[in-house]
Amino acid sequence: MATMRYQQAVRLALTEEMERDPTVFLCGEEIGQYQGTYRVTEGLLDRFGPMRVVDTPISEIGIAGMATGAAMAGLRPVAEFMTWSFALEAMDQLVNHAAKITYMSGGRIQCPVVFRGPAGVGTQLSAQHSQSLESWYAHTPGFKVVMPAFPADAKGLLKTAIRDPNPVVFMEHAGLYGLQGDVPDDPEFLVPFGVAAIRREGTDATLISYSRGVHLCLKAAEALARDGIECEVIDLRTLVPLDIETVLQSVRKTHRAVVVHEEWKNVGFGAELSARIHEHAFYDLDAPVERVAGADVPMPYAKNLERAAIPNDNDVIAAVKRTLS
Amino acid sequence: MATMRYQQAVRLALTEEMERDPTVFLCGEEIGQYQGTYRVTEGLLDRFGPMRVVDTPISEIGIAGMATGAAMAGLRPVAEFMTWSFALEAMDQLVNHAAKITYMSGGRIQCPVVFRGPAGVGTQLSAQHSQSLESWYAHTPGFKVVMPAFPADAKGLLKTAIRDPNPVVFMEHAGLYGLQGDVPDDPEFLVPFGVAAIRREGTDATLISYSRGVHLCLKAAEALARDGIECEVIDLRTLVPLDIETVLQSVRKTHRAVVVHEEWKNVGFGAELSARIHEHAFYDLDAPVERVAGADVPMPYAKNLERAAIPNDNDVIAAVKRTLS
Amino acid sequence: MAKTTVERPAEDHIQQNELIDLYRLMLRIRRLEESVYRLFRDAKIGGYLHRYDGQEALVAGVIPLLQLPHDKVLCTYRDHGHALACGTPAREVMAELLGRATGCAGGKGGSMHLIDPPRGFLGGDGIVGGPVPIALGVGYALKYRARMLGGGNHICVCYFGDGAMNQGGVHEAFNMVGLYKLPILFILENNQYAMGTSVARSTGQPDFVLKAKAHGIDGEKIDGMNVLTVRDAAQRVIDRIRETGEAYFLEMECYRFVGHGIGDDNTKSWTTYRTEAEVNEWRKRDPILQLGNYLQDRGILDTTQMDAIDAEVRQEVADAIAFAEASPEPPLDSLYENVFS
Amino acid sequence: MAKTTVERPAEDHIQQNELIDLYRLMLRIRRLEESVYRLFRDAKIGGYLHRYDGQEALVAGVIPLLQLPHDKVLCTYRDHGHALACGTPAREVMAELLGRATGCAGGKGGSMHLIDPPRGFLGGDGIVGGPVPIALGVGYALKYRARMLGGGNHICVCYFGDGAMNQGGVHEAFNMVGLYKLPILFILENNQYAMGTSVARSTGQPDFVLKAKAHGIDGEKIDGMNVLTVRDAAQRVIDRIRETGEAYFLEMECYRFVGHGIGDDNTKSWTTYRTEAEVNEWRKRDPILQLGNYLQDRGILDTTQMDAIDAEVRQEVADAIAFAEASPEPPLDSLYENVFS
Ligand SMILES: Cc1ncc(C[n+]2csc(CCOP(=O)(O)OP(=O)(O)O)c2C)c(N)n1
Ligand SMILES: Cc1ncc(C[n+]2csc(CCOP(=O)(O)OP(=O)(O)O)c2C)c(N)n1
Ligand SMILES: [Mg+2]
Ligand SMILES: [Mg+2]
Repeated sequence: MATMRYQQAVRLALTEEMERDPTVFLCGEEIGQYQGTYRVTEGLLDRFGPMRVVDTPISEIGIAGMATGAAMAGLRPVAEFMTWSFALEAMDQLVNHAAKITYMSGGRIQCPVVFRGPAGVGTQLSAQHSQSLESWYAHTPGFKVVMPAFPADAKGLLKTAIRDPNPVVFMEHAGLYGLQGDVPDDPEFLVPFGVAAIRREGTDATLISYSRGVHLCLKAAEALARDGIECEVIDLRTLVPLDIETVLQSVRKTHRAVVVHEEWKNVGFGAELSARIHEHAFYDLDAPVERVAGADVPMPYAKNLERAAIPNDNDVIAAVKRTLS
Repeated sequence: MATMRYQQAVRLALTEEMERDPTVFLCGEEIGQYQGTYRVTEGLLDRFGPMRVVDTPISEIGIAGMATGAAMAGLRPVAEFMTWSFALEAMDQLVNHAAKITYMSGGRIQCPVVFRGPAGVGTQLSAQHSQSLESWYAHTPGFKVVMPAFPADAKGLLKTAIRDPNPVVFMEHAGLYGLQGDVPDDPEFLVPFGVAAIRREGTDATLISYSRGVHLCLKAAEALARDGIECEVIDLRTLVPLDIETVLQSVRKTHRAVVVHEEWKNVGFGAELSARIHEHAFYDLDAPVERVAGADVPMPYAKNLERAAIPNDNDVIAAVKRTLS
Repeated sequence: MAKTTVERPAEDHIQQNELIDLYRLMLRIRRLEESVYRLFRDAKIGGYLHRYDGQEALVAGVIPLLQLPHDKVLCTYRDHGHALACGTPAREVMAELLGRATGCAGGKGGSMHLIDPPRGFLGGDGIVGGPVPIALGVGYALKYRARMLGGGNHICVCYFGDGAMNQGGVHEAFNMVGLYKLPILFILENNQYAMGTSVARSTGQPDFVLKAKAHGIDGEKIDGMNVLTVRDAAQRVIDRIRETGEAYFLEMECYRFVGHGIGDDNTKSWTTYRTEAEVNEWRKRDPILQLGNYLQDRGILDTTQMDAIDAEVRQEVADAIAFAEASPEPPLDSLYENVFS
Repeated sequence: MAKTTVERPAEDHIQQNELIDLYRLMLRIRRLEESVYRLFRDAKIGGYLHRYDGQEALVAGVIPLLQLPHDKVLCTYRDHGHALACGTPAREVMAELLGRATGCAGGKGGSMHLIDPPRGFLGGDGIVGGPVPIALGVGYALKYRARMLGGGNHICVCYFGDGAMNQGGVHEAFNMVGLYKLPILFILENNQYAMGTSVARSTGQPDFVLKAKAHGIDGEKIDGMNVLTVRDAAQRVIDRIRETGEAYFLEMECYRFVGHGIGDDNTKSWTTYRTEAEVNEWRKRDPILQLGNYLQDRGILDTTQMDAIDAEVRQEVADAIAFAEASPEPPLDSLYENVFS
């Protein structure tokens, strides 16, 4: 076990898997010579050389196609989007190619590719750079969608992603890169997909989130505990596959649920969670499922407006109280 | 009032608005000389000439940018995607440019552009050509999202779209192009956005849908009526803005709701509808909101599999019965 | 325009049996294509359907020269000929067109998504320009295998249409291929039209070879109606790509004899964009006709032998249809299979 | 590399006061840019922040020649200089950088999204290559107005970086502009690097003019460090575009003196991709220095006058900062405004 930052945990997963499997290679903008925009890939070019750490032009369609094609030809590419916002340019390659080739071929071909990079909001990057769109990817059959909240998961889930024979959308949160945590050294430490983690036990309400939203929930839960309200906090870790069972079990115990994410609310992943919880646990609920999510506006630049557009722990607290009232 | 096909109603709206406003022009693949892939724009090149009916290369990014830029410069472009699946290539121009420019500019600039074209499933076009992704557009702040189910609405909503000062995603259903219906001749016949239509009154359950899903609902409602079950059928017409009030009023009366769409279920628009109905009418509901939607798989080619992947009236009937049991 | 026999390149050492094989392959493609509209009208085939009639030389002159399955082939939705040339049995092609479990994609792909990885055929693609960024990745993987994993000097052949030259993704991929120097043969199937849009009406500058060169990929334009010209050029550039590891761009001028697809299957819709006279002019350069005349002129095949080949080929297509029709649909419970591996 | 004064093109009839205006505009941009890192470090500016130091000639030599607001300007996220050149007051630029209600985008856009439609400035764009397809549309609208609505011969000027040349959307738009023949001046701000990637490391073929020509857009490459060269070429090609209605591509060789953005603001991060010696070499060609020497050599300005201009400009920047800091944040209830018009 070592203490390291989330960003280092991502790097460790990449390093270990590249050591382990010579078919793994990386491609993306500024990942090599520049050492990575967020320094995630620092040192990897020196260590693995330019065939395995490929600096690309600013060509998101090209990057997505390069990774998808190489995966179809039997390698295990890990492509970085400098931020997930730029993946908008590659949507056709991602959705109409990577996600579908296995199905369209009747299973004749595998596509073991990982698309990764920072997502998330909160440093005044404004409208074009502040969106993660995990709901889009979760909507599209053929992608696994992974959004770790802690360093250990960042490592263990990324290793699982690289070994998975399917296209994986792996979204890091730029605002979590500096987060410290204990991370197992074991090179066989893998976190399975589709298994949510209960980050805090509680009896009065269930908070369900992923990525940075989990930290909001934990903060809110602590504050609520001081008022005697005990929240269970569930970290989904993977949106696809979704561990709905853990969620339902908890809701059947607490009878109240709040789903939390930073992304836009309208048709966001929270809508799916809300719909499913109601579908499967309607008669167990004492109140409708609450959603706490980003404001449905393109992200404004001004600090005060940005703050107002992003959910915070007080919003979570208020939502929990609504379910209790 | 004249009887015409849905596809002709779209053409009539284009023609009338082009007659009325010299800043309206069309661009897209094969819309001019070839007379339109689905003949929607037949005759318009002859009538309005090549400056106003612009045949483009197969360049979806270019088409989206052309329309967005022209709108920013004060024209009213109507861009056709040959099918909405190809808009995947233009996602950056659509989402990061068209949808956001008004907000990013603090309202200094308008972007009165319409993106239209056929969407929908059901003729064995297989995986890459069978998706509409309305949930993606509805998720993105800055788009209005319109999906007519009838010829009259196709006309009236498209005219409203062209006159709207904002980017409008206007999705026709290729499977409805042949549908006949009465369409007002009045060149000032406009159907407002954000006003759902009750297509059938009922007391026992509310069916909520849009586009071709409405026809499924009507068929199911007729069948159920024979069993004495009276369904109210709501045609949303526009997903953004959403007339949630009409939905809630109906649900408060019937106490049961089924949302229906052909698109993938997971994080589809039905999830948002379900979440909102539960949020606002939880205590009025006698059963959880049911969702009937497309199977969460890339669309298979084989006829039998495709049929199984698309919801039908029996699925709606079964869902209504579940809410009643 | 009026030459009706191929001119055989001087230095060509092709064997007579290879010539006959070329002829047979082109005829197999033609006869299969000729059968599909009827099957569509009988509602046995659905979706979109794009025929290769007139363009057969582009696959017959190239694919038999490859080292399949180590070399890889990618193409567009107009892919029936490519599958046959890669060795996918007509039965599996036809069963896929009919959406049967025995199809080369298990019935899930259909006409636009034929695929046969064990034979090196990585598939058709319904998105214009779509295969080109994929080819960049496949080419990268081949170079990677050669450099890092002890693989041989294998190449990727990627086909796409003149319309695809207007796709941004194609330019991104070309540039990256030029930058990384990858073993890819790009084949532009310039059949003069993208649906109803002629090349002149879709490009700001019609010299496609220049567009490739602008990204650092060398290339040339050749006559795609003459299978021996194609074969000769292909042999030369395939050798060069294997040797240098660098991509090459071959623009092949050709023509599709029928409409763009089943929605454009009669001369009425053609008249919006081309004349019957133009079609007839190009039909005189039919690659099968040209090679047939050549074989006859040289005494390699006589009419009886050619009729026998045609009978064989027609029999193969009939057998493929019978096989497909007798094959089961995919089981309903396979709907949710293959979403993930 | 070592010329430190501009060479004035022979046929140039520029007036002395215009020369002084050019100098002042470049200095205004430079002084404003020099002020922003401090404001970022003081947490008054957030997000990304890209300076134009060294590239001033590209806007000063072009934008004052335009007929704003009828002509239109589009550019990248490196847009502070473009806004100033279009006439947006420094106060409104600075207030936008600080996210204030008085900013040119009401505080909602920030550094990358300066915009000023009443002055013909249609804005910066945070997406590499993003403004080029938009320019296609703006250019189309200008031609449409001229042909259909009685508008004048106006043009669109679109700036973008060397890195953007690798974006597919740029190629799609170039081709359509070449096809439709639109009145657009494309200006490639070739500052040698896209973040940490040199041109040589990102392109399969480094002649950018050829890439434009491959789509039917004529062009040339010029020295972007000499504002009079820029001005001369711009005047010539702007006239030509107005006359012919056809697009033109100007590659302007230049250099950014500071890092790519605030995340790359010290020489330590530079060393991954460029040397201090290289930066210093280019700094000798500083466009402001070159024009200053020229003005002095010709006796148009003396040191005292130049100092006075500098003092004025510094005062303007200080005033802009004071204005911005005194301005209110956007009201919280404006969060949901402007999603729709
Ligand atoms: C991105 C995209 N846009 C539009 C289409 C619709 N479409 C299918 S084929 C085609 C024409 C392509 O022409 P070309 O590339 O010349 O190939 P050809 O059909 O002539 O073989 C079009 C527009 C598509 N499949 N993909
Ligand atoms: C599509 C896209 N990909 C990546 C980025 C991240 N990014 C911002 S600026 C930049 C470098 C652009 O270089 P260049 O075009 O040469 O312009 P310069 O910054 O040198 O002015 C990159 C990679 C982006 N903004 N958009
Ligand atoms: Mg073609
Ligand atoms: Mg640059």
